[in-house]
Amino acid sequence: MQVNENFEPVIVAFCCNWCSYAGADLSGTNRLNYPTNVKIIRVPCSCRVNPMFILRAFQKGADGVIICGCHPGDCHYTSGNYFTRRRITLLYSMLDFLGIERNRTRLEWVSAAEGAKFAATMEQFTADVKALGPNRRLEDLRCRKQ
Amino acid sequence: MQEAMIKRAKELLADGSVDRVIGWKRGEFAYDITPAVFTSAEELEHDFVFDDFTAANVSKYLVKETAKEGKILAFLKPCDTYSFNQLIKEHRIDREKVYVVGIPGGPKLDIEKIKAKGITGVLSVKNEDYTLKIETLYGEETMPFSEAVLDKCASCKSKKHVAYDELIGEDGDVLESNRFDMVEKLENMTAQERFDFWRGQLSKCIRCNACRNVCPACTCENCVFDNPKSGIDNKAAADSFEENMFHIIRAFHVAGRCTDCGECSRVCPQHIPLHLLNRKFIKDINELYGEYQAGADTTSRAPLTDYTKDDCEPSVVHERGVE
Amino acid sequence: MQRIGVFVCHCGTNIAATVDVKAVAEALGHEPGVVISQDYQYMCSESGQELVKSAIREQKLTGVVICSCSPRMHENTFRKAAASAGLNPYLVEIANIREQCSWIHKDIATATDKAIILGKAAVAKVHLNTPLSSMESPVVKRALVIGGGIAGIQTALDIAEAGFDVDIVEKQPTIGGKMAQIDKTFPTLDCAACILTPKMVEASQNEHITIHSFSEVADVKGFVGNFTVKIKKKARYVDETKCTGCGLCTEKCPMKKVPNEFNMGLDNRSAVYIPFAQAVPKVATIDPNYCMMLRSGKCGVCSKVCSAGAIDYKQQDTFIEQKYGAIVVATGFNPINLDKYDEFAYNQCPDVVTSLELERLMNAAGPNGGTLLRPSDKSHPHTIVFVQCVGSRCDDEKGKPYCSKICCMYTAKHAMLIREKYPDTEVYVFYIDVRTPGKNFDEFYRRAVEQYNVHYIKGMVGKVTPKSDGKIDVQASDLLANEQLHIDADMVVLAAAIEPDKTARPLATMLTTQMDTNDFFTEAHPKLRPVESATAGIFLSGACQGPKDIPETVAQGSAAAAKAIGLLCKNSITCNPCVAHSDELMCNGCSSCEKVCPYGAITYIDKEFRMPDRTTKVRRVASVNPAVCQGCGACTVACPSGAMDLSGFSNSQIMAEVDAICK
Amino acid sequence: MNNDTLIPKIGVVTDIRQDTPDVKTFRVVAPEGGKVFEHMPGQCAMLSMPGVGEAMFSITSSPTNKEFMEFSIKKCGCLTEWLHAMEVGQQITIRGPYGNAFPVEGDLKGKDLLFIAGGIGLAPLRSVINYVRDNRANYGDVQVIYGSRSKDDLVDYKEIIDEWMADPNIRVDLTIDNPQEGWDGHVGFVPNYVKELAPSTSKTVLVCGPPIMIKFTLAGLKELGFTETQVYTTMELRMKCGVGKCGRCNIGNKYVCKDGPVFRFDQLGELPDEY
Amino acid sequence: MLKISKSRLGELFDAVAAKQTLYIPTDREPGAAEYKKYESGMELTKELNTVRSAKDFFFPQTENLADFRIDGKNIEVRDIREECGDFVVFGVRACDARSFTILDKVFLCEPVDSFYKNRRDHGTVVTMACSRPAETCFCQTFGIDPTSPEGDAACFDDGESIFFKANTEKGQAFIDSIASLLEEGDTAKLDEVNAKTKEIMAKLPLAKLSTGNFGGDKLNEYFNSDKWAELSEACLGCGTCTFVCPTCQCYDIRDFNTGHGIKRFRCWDSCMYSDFTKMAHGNPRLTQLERFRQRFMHKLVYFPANNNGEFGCVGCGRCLAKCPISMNIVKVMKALEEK
Repeated sequence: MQVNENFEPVIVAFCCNWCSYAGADLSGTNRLNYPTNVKIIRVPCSCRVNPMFILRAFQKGADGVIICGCHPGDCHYTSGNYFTRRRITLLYSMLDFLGIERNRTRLEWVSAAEGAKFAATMEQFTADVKALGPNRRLEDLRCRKQ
Repeated sequence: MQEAMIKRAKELLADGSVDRVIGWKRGEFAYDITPAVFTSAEELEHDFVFDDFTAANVSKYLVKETAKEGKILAFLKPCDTYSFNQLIKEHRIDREKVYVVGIPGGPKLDIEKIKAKGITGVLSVKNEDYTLKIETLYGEETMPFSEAVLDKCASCKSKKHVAYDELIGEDGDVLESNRFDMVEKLENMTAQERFDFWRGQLSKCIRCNACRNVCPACTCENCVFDNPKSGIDNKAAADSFEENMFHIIRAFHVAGRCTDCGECSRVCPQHIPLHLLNRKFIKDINELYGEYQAGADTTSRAPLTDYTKDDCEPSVVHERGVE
Repeated sequence: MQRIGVFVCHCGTNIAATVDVKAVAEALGHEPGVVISQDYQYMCSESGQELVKSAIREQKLTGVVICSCSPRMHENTFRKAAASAGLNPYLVEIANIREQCSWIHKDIATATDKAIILGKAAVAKVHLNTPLSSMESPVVKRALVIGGGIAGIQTALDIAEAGFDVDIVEKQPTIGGKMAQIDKTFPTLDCAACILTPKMVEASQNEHITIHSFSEVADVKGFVGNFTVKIKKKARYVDETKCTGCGLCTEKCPMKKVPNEFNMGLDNRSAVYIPFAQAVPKVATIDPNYCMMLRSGKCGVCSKVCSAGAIDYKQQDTFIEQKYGAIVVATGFNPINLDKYDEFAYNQCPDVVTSLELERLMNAAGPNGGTLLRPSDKSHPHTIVFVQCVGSRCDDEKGKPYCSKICCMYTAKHAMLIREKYPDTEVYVFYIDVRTPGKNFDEFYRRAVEQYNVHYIKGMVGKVTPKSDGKIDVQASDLLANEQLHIDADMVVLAAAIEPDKTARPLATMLTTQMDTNDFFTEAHPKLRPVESATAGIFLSGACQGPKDIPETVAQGSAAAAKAIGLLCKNSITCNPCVAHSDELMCNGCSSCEKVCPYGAITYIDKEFRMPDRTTKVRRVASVNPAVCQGCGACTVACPSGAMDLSGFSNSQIMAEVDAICK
Repeated sequence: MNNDTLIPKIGVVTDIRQDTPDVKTFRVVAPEGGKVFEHMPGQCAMLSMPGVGEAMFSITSSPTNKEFMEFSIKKCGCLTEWLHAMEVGQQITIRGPYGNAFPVEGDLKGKDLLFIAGGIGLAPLRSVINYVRDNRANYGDVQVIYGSRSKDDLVDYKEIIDEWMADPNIRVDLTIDNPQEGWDGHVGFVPNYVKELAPSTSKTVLVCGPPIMIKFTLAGLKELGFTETQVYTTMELRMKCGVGKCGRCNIGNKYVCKDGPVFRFDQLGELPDEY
Repeated sequence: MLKISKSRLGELFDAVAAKQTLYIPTDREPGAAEYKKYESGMELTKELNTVRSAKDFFFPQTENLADFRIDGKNIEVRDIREECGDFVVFGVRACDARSFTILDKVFLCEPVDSFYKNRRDHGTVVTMACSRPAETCFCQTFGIDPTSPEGDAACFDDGESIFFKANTEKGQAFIDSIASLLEEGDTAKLDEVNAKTKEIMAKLPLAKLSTGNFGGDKLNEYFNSDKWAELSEACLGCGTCTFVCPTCQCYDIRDFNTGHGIKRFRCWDSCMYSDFTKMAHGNPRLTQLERFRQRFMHKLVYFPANNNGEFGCVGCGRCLAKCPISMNIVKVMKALEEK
């Protein structure tokens, strides 16, 4: 696939309040740069992320969606991210089954201490999505910017 | 079988064990059978039918029926008993108000498959030793029974009744079915091929909601797609909503709860193989979290409300097979 | 129409250096509903807050968006400011344009664009914010401690010390637990009974402590601050209030062939018994499985000899119900059953014993009065082999995957005590590793090796075979010498793994607390909340949470007490208002949400609904207890109908943010 | 291409009046000033805020008002909540007029008129009352019986007191459901009050209010000797198009949006009971 | 009559498609045909009819009515209507052709629906006579002759050739535009085919079905019939029947927020849906019984009452074939008549 240098993907990142959002803050505190394409939505726990939100983001024109939560076993709510893992695995598998590019979706465990990992993950993910080009398979044409 | 069922239903009505019977009612033609509730011996005698076309799963009607007074006799095929169990598990059916008579399952016939052979003007369909003798306006036609079998029956998962109060006929076994073959075939395609396949199929959707309304797992008081408060309500087949939201979310909502009864595909006026979406979830669940058959019992924990600490990471999706 | 105020913070140059804050304020001023959009040097400063407050008052704002640092930093600051200006604090949203924007980006144009989008998302969200108020839930000033071992006793004493009533429920006839069975304690070698029994007495005499011995928890309802617990008092056929503990009945009881569980079955007791001399309560208990009167109606000796008239053969199990504000679980541990360890001949040879059995054999109150004799022939053992890690650190089905933690130290203690008392006895210890982290632990172990010449051999015992001459052949490998050994032993002591008490699992279900796969209770956070369970108001004390030695157990018991006291001190609890709630009109009662709730906050009620046609219909619907819910949101996704939603992070709010970002 | 009725026009809200705790009256004019369109009393318009919703409201101002249209709207759903929250100067979309009107230039002409309204039911009748007042010579006696739950729930109370009650040519009888401090008028339900007042059966009646009130009022009127052909009412059902095409507001073969909303009771009687 | 050999039909289609958009029914999969925009090489289906009706061409499932832009308190309405390009729908059956007459009565009566009219003005309907009616056909109940379909122009197939006949000026213009490809032909064989079709028509299982007991005057007779409960009992409340029906025209108007404006669109709605008449404060059709009754009363009573006795059904048989529970207008008619 040809990489369009000018293509700036819209990337939605859902981050759990206790680990990943704090991890994102830490990467800020440490001045670790990652692309501006990433916009974070704070949720209490990764298990709050309804598959509906992910599809909605794609419908409205997002090019990539990443979900970040506490590492398994470290969930603030003890078990939330275990449910997330199953739900999101199945959803991503379904999207793959429907022929949606795999690199548009991702789930990462980022702890509050992993500012560097957060930045690196976002860097990589943005690059992956950029390489894929704009999301055409899940977008709603009505929402495309004229 | 039909006679035995009518006889038993009449007995149970007569001795007051049940007040109503849910089964199937004869139609205008050989195949247009309607699920119906019978309250008298006369109605049963006159209209009750159980034949190669009584494919409809009546389990979901029990949600409505058991909310009423009195007890109802339900004739359930093996596949229907799975739906029944799942509904019991989700507290949608009052078990006390149903008397379940297990009856043999299919394979049932699909009139659309007969018509797809170019056989039109069907007046009657007779099964003679697994050859269908079809009387039409344009003369008699024959075709092998096996070629007219409903898709859902062709990949039957079980002949075993998982819930019943009594059985008419023998109980069967859980089958080694080939039901995941098509899913596997799709999995082995490239992402572009899969996309093209599904875009082709799902874009046929006219959002009649038949799949949802017939689905025994879809018993929400108010479906998210009808509820303006849900934020994803959408009534019409508008742009790519069906392809990108409706069918995916619906499949996700029934994931781990879908018993694979196949009604969604059976009723789809556009012949979209919707069951493949559900089967994909079932296959994934089986492979990733251990074999699970929704509706096989009424107590086990559904895979999406359960977890183990050693569950695989979603990266398995990204790593497997071709893209 | 919403009246939203947007306040963009420069944070000195922290934000303003890479984000054009004026442009952000300008852009957000055009968003629907925004009536005022300002920027300021330091929003969090006194004067910055005043800016927000006066705007709330003057502009009659219905929502506030602060574009500033992370909400983890100042969300509370701005919520308080809003509240003081008369705006519900939950109508404030923060757009994080420092940590997640200005600090990570260098290009002013793109960083400004991003800040605007983050601001738009916050504006979109705040449109849908609803005023939330924290619910207050009263706290019952009484605690329940489940388990009367050293952990439970310590917890109860500490709570009582703080002036709160506390009940101990102990399933055995006496409190004391495992520690009461232990002879000496490591690393100080002081007598366990000498330090435990005063605490037991203290507990029994404390006016704030009620001991329900020979009792079990039958049912738990309610939630933090307001649990209702049903306690089953098992029939002991002796009126506790009358029995003086004189022990005459136990002497006179003709049925004397009952395996004595206190001595690990190494000797016998009578059918009516007091477990040990210092038992608390010191009250007799009749064992209905052996009592001839209860079994066949023939005997009645105890009744005749009891001058207090305390014997009551007709006694029944009774139930009492009590309300508690806090519950501490202290159900402790047991050694695992060694029936499956045929290689160690535990079931075949009486001289192969567990460490706890050895404690009793060496205890002055034990079967041999403190003289170490072989159970088989009461002879003095000259060679004793200790086998470590029996069932601990095991990958197979028989054992446990974890380290039982206490075995290394108590084995060193046993070896040392034996060598001290019987210098002619050779002691071998087969170990995989010797683990001695703890104050004075390694010194203790080294004393065993260096001072007492205990033979520590790194290696596995392969097989233990009783021989016809009464000796026991211990076949082992010495990993360091790389050779196979055979030792003719007189006794073999197995350091059996410990496991949580069997009653813990059903209890966890009643308490809706989490357990790990080994049935140890899971703490709310492994590092930061080690004595709380994830379920609010339930605390963990002692080995029920994981293997622990006595000092750790006591420490944790006190810590759990401190947490419980902290809760009981409050008259009411302020609940986090960002909790789940179920729309009963939409809920279909399918139970999916309940299954994923880690806190047991969701119950089902049958609710009557008025239908539009004026009939009524009873439906099962989910009901969230806001005092228990912690607001994770797992239920909201499990719910297919969308009936379950989370205040503060509602479906519509999150989707509004998504929409704003993707716009 | 011709204008299509489904494509709305813009209306500017120039005044908002809080009538009762849950009723506000909105004044709407065209962006260039003046009314967006002309109408007859009883007709309705579709108001909408794009993205929020669209719904049918009766035009409460009289056609004789040449400057603006008014809508009295009760808060009861998504759109109405939005409308209640808006501020003066807000634009909304408007299309219409829809439906038939009270036959002010037909059967009602020259007749003695009795208006009976309950709560927000005054909104459609207010248009007729003011039309009649402005064309007073064309009609006989005019009497208004209006009731509400409480004094605070009387819509357009100020206009009723200041204008109608001050008008010697019409009679106004007010009632509220329950006694209330500061109310020395009649207390009781509208249907009972109607019976009490026993108006002359020579009058033609226009009634509007909650269904239950209409039902009992009609029964009361019949007791008094009125016939169904003398009584008009106006209906409300879910509507989408406003022009009898979208298929949801029918009662039998009549579409409320097109054949209604004004019906005479004898006409309604011929329709199935599905409203 | 003018005709063209069936082997040259492709040429004819190419010629039509060169001038305007042409839609023909073609096979989507075995047993399921749909109208598709003609591309060279595409073949006419052998199926009797398409799964979806031809109403889509004039009344599509969704269409944009207007766009709005909102800026602060101001709203801008954008009329996005455009003059529709000319198009031809070829191969419409007699039943569907009649459905346009019915839809016209709804959409072309005052106030005229300009969206519908625009397409109607620019569309030419070329019908195709039937020769192999199915058991589900009952168009004759509604006085439709499938061997002589309405439409702007009608085609007839005698097995070898397709004959053309103009019914309207637009139809004549269509035939004129392809005149160079047509030749005069003998209709003897066609008459035979038609006679045979009529024989079959008489033998159809539903041939006896009559509308005699229905009409605008039957409101009270049927509205309160106790049959409705039984008939509607199994109804799933889906919209299959309404969506495949060529005459159902209920619609909904909704707004969609695209993130940079509001699109107001019209979409098909179904009176079978539970929220069809739901209001903030109640629903006049509370249960499926009322909704089910509405659909059939509308077709059999209300519509004829308002349209000089014309019924709201054309007997195409789609609902018979597609209803998931096989409940349909035929069963309803028969049950109501039983009394």
